[in-house]
Amino acid sequence: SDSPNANNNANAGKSVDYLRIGMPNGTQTENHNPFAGTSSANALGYKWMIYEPLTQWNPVKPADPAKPWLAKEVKWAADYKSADITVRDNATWSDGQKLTADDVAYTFTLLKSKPALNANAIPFGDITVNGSVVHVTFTTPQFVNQNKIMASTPIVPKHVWEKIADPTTDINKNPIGSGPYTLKSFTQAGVVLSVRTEGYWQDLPKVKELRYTSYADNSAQTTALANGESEWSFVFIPNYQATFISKDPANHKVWAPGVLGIHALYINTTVKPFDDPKLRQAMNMVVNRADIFNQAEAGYFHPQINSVTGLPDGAGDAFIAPEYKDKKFTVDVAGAKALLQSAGYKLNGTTLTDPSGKPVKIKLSDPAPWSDYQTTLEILKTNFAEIGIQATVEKPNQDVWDASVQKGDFEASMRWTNGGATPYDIYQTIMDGDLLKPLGTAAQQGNFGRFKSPEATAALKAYANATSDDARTTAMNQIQKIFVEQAPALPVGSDNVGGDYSTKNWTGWPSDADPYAGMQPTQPYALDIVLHLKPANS
Amino acid sequence: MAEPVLEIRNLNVDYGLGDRAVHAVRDVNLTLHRGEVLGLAGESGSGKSTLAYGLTRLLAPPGVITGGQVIYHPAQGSSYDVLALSDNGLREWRWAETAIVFQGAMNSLNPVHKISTQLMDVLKAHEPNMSAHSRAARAREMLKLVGISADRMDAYPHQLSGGMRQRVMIGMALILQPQVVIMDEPTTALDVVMQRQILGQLIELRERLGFSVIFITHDLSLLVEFSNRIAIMYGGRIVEEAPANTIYRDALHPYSKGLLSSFPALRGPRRELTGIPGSPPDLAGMPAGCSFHPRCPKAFEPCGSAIPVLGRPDTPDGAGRSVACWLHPAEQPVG
Amino acid sequence: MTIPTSSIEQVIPGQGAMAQPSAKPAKAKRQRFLFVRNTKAATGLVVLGVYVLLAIIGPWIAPYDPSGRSNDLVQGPSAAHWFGTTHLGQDIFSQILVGTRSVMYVGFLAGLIATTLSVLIGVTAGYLGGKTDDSLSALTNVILVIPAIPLMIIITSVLNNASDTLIAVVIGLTSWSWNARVLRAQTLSLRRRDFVEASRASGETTWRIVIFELLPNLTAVIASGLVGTVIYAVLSEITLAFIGITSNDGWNWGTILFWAQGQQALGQHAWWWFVPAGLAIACLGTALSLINFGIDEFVSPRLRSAGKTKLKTAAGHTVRMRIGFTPVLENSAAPHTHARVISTPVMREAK
Amino acid sequence: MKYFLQRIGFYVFTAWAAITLNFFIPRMVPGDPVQSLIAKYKGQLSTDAMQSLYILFGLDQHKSMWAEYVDYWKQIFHGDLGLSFTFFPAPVSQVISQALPWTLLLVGITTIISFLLGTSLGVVAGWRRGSWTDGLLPVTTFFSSVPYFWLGIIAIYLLAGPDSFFPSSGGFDSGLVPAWDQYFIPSAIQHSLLPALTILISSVSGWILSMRNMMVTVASEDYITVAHAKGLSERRVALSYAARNALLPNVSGFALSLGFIVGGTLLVEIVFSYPGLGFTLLQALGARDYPLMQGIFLIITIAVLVANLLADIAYLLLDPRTRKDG
Amino acid sequence: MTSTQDAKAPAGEVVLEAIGLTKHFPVRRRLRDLFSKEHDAVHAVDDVHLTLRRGQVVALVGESGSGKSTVARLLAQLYPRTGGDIQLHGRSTTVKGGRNFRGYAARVQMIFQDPFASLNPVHTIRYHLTRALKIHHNAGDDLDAALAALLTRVSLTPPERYLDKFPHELSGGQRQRVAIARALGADPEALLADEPVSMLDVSIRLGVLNLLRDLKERLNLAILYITHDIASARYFADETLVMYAGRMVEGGDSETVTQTPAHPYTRLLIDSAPDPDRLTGDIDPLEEDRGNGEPPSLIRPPSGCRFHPRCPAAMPRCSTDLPVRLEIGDAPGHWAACWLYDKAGAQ
Ligand SMILES: Nc1ncnc2c1ncn2[C@@H]1O[C@H](COP(=O)(O)OP(=O)(O)OP(=O)(O)O)[C@@H](O)[C@H]1O
Ligand SMILES: Nc1ncnc2c1ncn2[C@@H]1O[C@H](COP(=O)(O)OP(=O)(O)OP(=O)(O)O)[C@@H](O)[C@H]1O
Ligand SMILES: [Mg+2]
Ligand SMILES: [Mg+2]
Repeated sequence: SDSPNANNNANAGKSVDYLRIGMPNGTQTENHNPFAGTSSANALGYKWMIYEPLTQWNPVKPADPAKPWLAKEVKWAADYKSADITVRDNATWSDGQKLTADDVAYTFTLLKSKPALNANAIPFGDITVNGSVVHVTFTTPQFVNQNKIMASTPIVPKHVWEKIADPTTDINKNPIGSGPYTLKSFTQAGVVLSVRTEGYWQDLPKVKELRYTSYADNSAQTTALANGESEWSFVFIPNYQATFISKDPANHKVWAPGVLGIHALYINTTVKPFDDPKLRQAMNMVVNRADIFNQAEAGYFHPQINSVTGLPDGAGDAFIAPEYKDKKFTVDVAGAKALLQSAGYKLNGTTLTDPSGKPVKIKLSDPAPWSDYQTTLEILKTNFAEIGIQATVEKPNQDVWDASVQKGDFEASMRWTNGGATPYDIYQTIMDGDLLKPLGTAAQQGNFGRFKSPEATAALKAYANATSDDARTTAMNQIQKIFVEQAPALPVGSDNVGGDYSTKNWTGWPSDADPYAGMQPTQPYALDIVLHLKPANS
Repeated sequence: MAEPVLEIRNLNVDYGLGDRAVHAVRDVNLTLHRGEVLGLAGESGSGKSTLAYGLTRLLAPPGVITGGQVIYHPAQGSSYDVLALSDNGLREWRWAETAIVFQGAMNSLNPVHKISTQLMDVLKAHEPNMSAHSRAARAREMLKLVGISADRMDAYPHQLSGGMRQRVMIGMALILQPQVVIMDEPTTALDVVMQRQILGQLIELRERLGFSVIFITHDLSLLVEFSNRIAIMYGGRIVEEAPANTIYRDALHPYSKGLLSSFPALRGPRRELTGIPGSPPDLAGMPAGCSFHPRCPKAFEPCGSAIPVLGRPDTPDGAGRSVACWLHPAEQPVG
Repeated sequence: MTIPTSSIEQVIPGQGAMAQPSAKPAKAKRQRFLFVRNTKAATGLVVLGVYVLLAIIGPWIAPYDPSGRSNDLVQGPSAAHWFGTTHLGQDIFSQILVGTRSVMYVGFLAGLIATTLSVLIGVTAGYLGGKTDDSLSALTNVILVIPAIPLMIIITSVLNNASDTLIAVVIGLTSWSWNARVLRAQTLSLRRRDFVEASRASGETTWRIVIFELLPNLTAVIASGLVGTVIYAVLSEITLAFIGITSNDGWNWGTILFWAQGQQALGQHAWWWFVPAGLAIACLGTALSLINFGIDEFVSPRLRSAGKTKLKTAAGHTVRMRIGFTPVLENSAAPHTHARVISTPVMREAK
Repeated sequence: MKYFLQRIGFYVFTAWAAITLNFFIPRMVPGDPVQSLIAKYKGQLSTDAMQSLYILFGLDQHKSMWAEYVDYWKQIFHGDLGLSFTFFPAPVSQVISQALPWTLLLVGITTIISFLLGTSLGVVAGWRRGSWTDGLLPVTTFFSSVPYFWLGIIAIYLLAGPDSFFPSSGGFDSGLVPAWDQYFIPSAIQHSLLPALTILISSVSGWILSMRNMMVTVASEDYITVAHAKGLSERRVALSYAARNALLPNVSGFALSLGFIVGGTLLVEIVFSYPGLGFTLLQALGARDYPLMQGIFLIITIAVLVANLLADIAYLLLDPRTRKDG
Repeated sequence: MTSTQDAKAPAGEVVLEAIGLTKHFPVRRRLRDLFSKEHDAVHAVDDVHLTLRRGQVVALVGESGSGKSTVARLLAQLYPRTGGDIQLHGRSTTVKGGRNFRGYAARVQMIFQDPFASLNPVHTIRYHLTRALKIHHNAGDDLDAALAALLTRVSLTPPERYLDKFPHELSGGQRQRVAIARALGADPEALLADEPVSMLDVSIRLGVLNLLRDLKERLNLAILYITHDIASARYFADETLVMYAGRMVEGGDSETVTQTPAHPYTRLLIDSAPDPDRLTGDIDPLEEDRGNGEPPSLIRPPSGCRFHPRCPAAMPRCSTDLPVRLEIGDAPGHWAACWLYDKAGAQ
């Protein structure tokens, strides 16, 4: 039969040689453009099975050196304003052509010339090729962006892409990449990739076929995971023990390592009396992060932040300043009360009044549909009540919320920070004076709380532009000190690169014991994971 | 007198059940003879239509027949009680033996089917062995009989004028050559000119085909002109029955008299019109005794207490007529 | 979404056969009681009454603060929590009780707004006719054509922090068109009735004719439309809340379902989180539908499910009342009333 | 004919007005697609990406509303609906064309079945009043008062599961490619059963009720009595006389509901993750994807109008009275 | 009271006069008409002359669709007229709405055919009558007394028994009396009665007609009595006018018109009326009617005399020339629009 579905059925009796990956991203439209954030290739993550980056970087261990991938070696200049990339010589495109340094250079040139595709806004300078070495320069130091450039830029074939009239609006119908998989079929509900037969530069994966399914929403995805219809996904599962693990305790697993990107309660520091760091510190002291972790984040989703620096356990460990090494958040109501008293606040029964005698009230807001944030706010509300701060929870709709947060028209709100290879992104999002916009003007990039601290701005700049590790460490310690003392935002939990998976058919997944990669199926390291998988019954 | 074709014996019809029932027809006795036109008159709500539908069992819920018999004498074979027929028996009897023409022809014809379909439906149901071709031929023939050209066969009811529709209904009623045709105010919606044309045609057909007609209307002058015998109904009962001329000239029941003196004559001397005082009775709360007595100018003491029986009056020319009035107590009840 | 299922409305589109405000007109006072005597309407009204009562006293009798957290996370129904608890330990019974008010408020406010609009537009179009009719009908049709739920979603997101009132207004503004069409058709048929013409001939002004002559005759249709839109509004509000478009604070049954779905209650086998709200909606909807049936039957008594339809004949058989075959209860020629034959004629001439 | 032309004028006007509204309404919505996208990916998409997205979507250049409106009409006449933001750079027409068949098949077929079933039951219930069919009404009314989505969720809970015959989501097995073959079709049917059942249960009662009421009304018409008087069989009277006439007013209701197919089933599609148009619309709404929203609204509008046109034609065929002059 | 008791008495003062009254209802245009200049219209009423005098009843007789009701509505100013003039006490009046219309309505009132439909089912008799009085400020100081007087005038006594009833609680005859009372509430000079008894039962028709006659005499009203029952015109009206297909065909005093009809159509009408004195079965299909008994299309009415396609006495001239009013001469004021009586043309 010439039906595309024929072999699907033929496999029925045999052992499973495919992996079913799911994402709760709704219906998809055929779009394999690896640069478009809106493409199905990006939403489901299969672009990383077709296109490969130059290096593989493990966000769970951000300080570890990146693993060479399409690049045999990447040499950065000390000032991180240029890099020499030696391209591997045994890689081929799925149409049989060899992958060369020209392809890498072409990819960078493409990003440089098309700001629409340059999602990380990398300031490319000159890009030159010398044999198998690509020399790239940048207009500013790229220390904090190094992995965005090397480990999260998909390299595309020049011979294919230079024929595309407008790469920004092309859906890349027939994707040709260097990865071990090629596109087999696309439907709005799912994508099937099949493994290449030859020409991949390393051993082919054991998984012969990747079947991506896009579920309508979290609930459908969770149901599919619980049923076993889906074997790998990244989705928030409320009460995951009951909903997911208990359905097959031997095989259903969740692993959610934290990364350098956090979720925090942004406080608008222009609103009185919250411009007072003492008040913010006191608030920070009563946040019950364990409750939030367990009730709002189902005990896994946003790993609880313990370090007072706001850096997550594990991924952040390497960056914590010596003075804060063992300083952990604890709920300390008495301490907070004492602190407030010393700062001139008075607690009359259940109401805290500021030095001017006004009761302290705060409005916490987040969009209604974000149930974990909503739950977090509910918990924060009761936490703050313990020191007499009256909090109310508001649920504006998402657009309104987004606009008001950017314009500084809010009192406090749960939001995420950017993430990256270093804590720089976290602190920059919260404290960078360069991003500071007057109230009423949208601050798109960060510093929503209008935190004004020239020292923090300078330290952040110093970190990004430093040319030595020592200089960087000094700057980082300085940043952390300001963050801890000023408490511009109250860190709650970290982002995770987690995933929900099943070991029923495939084993070899990363874990606490062997954290060789993150766990999200849509990130560059997903390919690394697939390459690690082995059939369960072998 | 000719032999009877339909005998109604003590027919009782109620609307509803139990205490709240409306007794719309009570103990009606009436005989239709072969070939005659029996007129049924009476004011609105007196039960004329109920009687007609009751004897064919076509009353819609909540109508129920609470008693009586309707004996039918077919042209050949033995007589039977229509009210005792099975559903299928009744279906066979309907239209083949007794057909009905209703007041509004527009409403009697199904608006979504061609008139040919509706004509042939009857044939299909009653003469299943007939070929489609001969059915069509028959339908065409009937239309011609009532003066409609055959090319209107495929017209829809709304494409015909009121008069044509009524003719179609008459044609349809005669298509199986029934013994009895019941006509419930067949021409009230029509103009006098049209009315006369249609009735004229009907009388002609009756002479040719020999069926009997029960003709219902409250237009007494029309009735007197067209029927052989007239029965007058009041409050669900028949109060007088007599040959048309007799009633016209000498009605015995005060109600009949009143009716006859309430319409003006077009010809002849202008006569005095007296009419009937009062208003029609409420069937739900019928007065005791003779139901007409509250309006009756000649009421006297038995009228309020006892119901007069319908029977041959004690007048000299009482033969062949009957009346239910204490002024003319019955010598011999009918039924 | 569900199209309100009032038969009056269903009947309209095919011009002609419509439940005329009965040729035998509303037996005004006495019939008003008759309406309540209709079992369906009565049942519906009683249930609705309970809901209204809960809407009023719900927040007071709720045993817990509906948002209050406790340590009983996702617990099934128990003596302490009749309908169980949520992932935050909130009492679902209290949420249902407190939520009733919002549902009823939005339902009825939206119903009132939509009904008012439909009366204004439908009756005006129907009565005035001509150009006014053409343009109002066009407007009605355009609104009818635009899908309502997406439109509501868009409009509610334009208005930030949609309060219950705003949501009700939005629902009201987007859901009048069907009733307006029904009312226009009804008005058109009423307009040609003699009593309208007669009051015009006697010199009444146009607005008086519309308000005092036409509207009272449309009450059944309007009431039925109101009830229909209330059902529709309740379902819409709950749907909006379910997909996360909701008022700032406060609870309604849709919010409960929203949280239940967000927390994948059924995946956790927390059926108690889903079931009460769904049943509450269904019962309210059923009650309103019953009232509508009542109205329909009131307007056109034929629609009443035939009361007693099985009869016993004198011979002891059971027959059913049906069209075309009138039941015969007794098949004997014996007379029912006994007319007397007077042996001695009483002769007396009346005065 | 005259009737027909009048109707066509009506359709043209309504289409114009609705399309114009469709153009302006989404533009009233605050927020923009980029913000929505960033929020949607909640931290997965860095704030740096924002500027590149504005450029990508062409939102960095400002045009007057009027110029956009004119462009919009030009596009429509060229059959071009623009590029979707959510699925950038996929054309809207592509997004719609892959979602539409699912909706049409699932909801279309279900609506038709519901209409046929409800109408037949309504005929029986109206014709045989006082029989068991009267008990049907309260039950179906109850079900029709339940929100679709709730019924769907409960159905998934009770009927779908790892070992169940009913899949809980999607339009077909993952791994299959839409094709007219023996693998895909059964799978698609299997996936559609539960959503179809849900729609059926909650929509059928409306048809039963309206048909019943029309039957009751028609049953008291004179021509029904005449049909009985003619001695026709019960079947013939019930179907060819009563039901045939009672059906007429329901035809336009049916047309309207056909029109609502596209827009009205949003929630069923959401609950069952059905890859149809309603679900796509919700995504578009969430993402402030104007071109996609407009495209879908356009389709819905056209669907409603076409359905009404069909109803008009059906009326023309079913009711000779409207056929007045050729 | 100055009214004349006898129909033959000299006519009273002219109240309302219609001169050349014409009404065409436009027909919705079809596609093929878009290109033609002519607009189709129903010629419902053409060139009607009619005079209502105090204390006199004028009957307007004709078959269904002949335009009788249209004439009444035109006279009540419920329709704008296409042509002609309506003169109230010799003054031309055109009122469209507002105060003028009220003023007109106070003098000319209309009674509708169907007493079941012309009273609003949701209002009591009291409401109907109170409105009638109040609109025209005839209530005076004592509303109750005015209401009682009104009901007594139409013989609904005692008034209290009827005041708080709803229309459905009354019989047809009583309802028509209420409708008449409502018209009288305006204290009009002219009453336009559009088939006031055709929907009533035979036995109660007479009562209503007698009431109208009584009112005419007592209140000196001018009454237009529209009917299709020519016999009742004879009985009730002083003057009878016959209409056919939108045009007047014959007129004169009632007795003359009914006993010696001149126009072939009137003759057809009278011959068709049921006559109890005729013998049963003695009905020949009318050879007097050449058509099938149906009136012509009013959109494209026949040229010349509108009756000519059906007329047994039609002459070639009838199909081309519109007949004018011609005196018959057998009685004063008896005329017919028929070429048969054109002495000059016959020669
Ligand atoms: N469905 C019903 N329920 C209750 N009473 C009814 C019903 N139908 C008819 N009636 C009553 O039965 C009585 C007889 O009605 P019927 O229709 O037989 O009168 P009729 O003599 O034919 O009058 P008309 O001349 O107006 O046709 C009336 O008083 C009427 O009110
Ligand atoms: N509003 C209208 N629009 C169009 N045509 C009309 C209108 N009213 C009446 N006609 C037409 O005008 C003609 C005269 O109608 P009218 O009602 O005056 O007749 P009529 O003599 O009163 O008839 P009937 O005896 O049936 O009451 C008819 O052909 C009718 O169809
Ligand atoms: Mg009758
Ligand atoms: Mg008229």
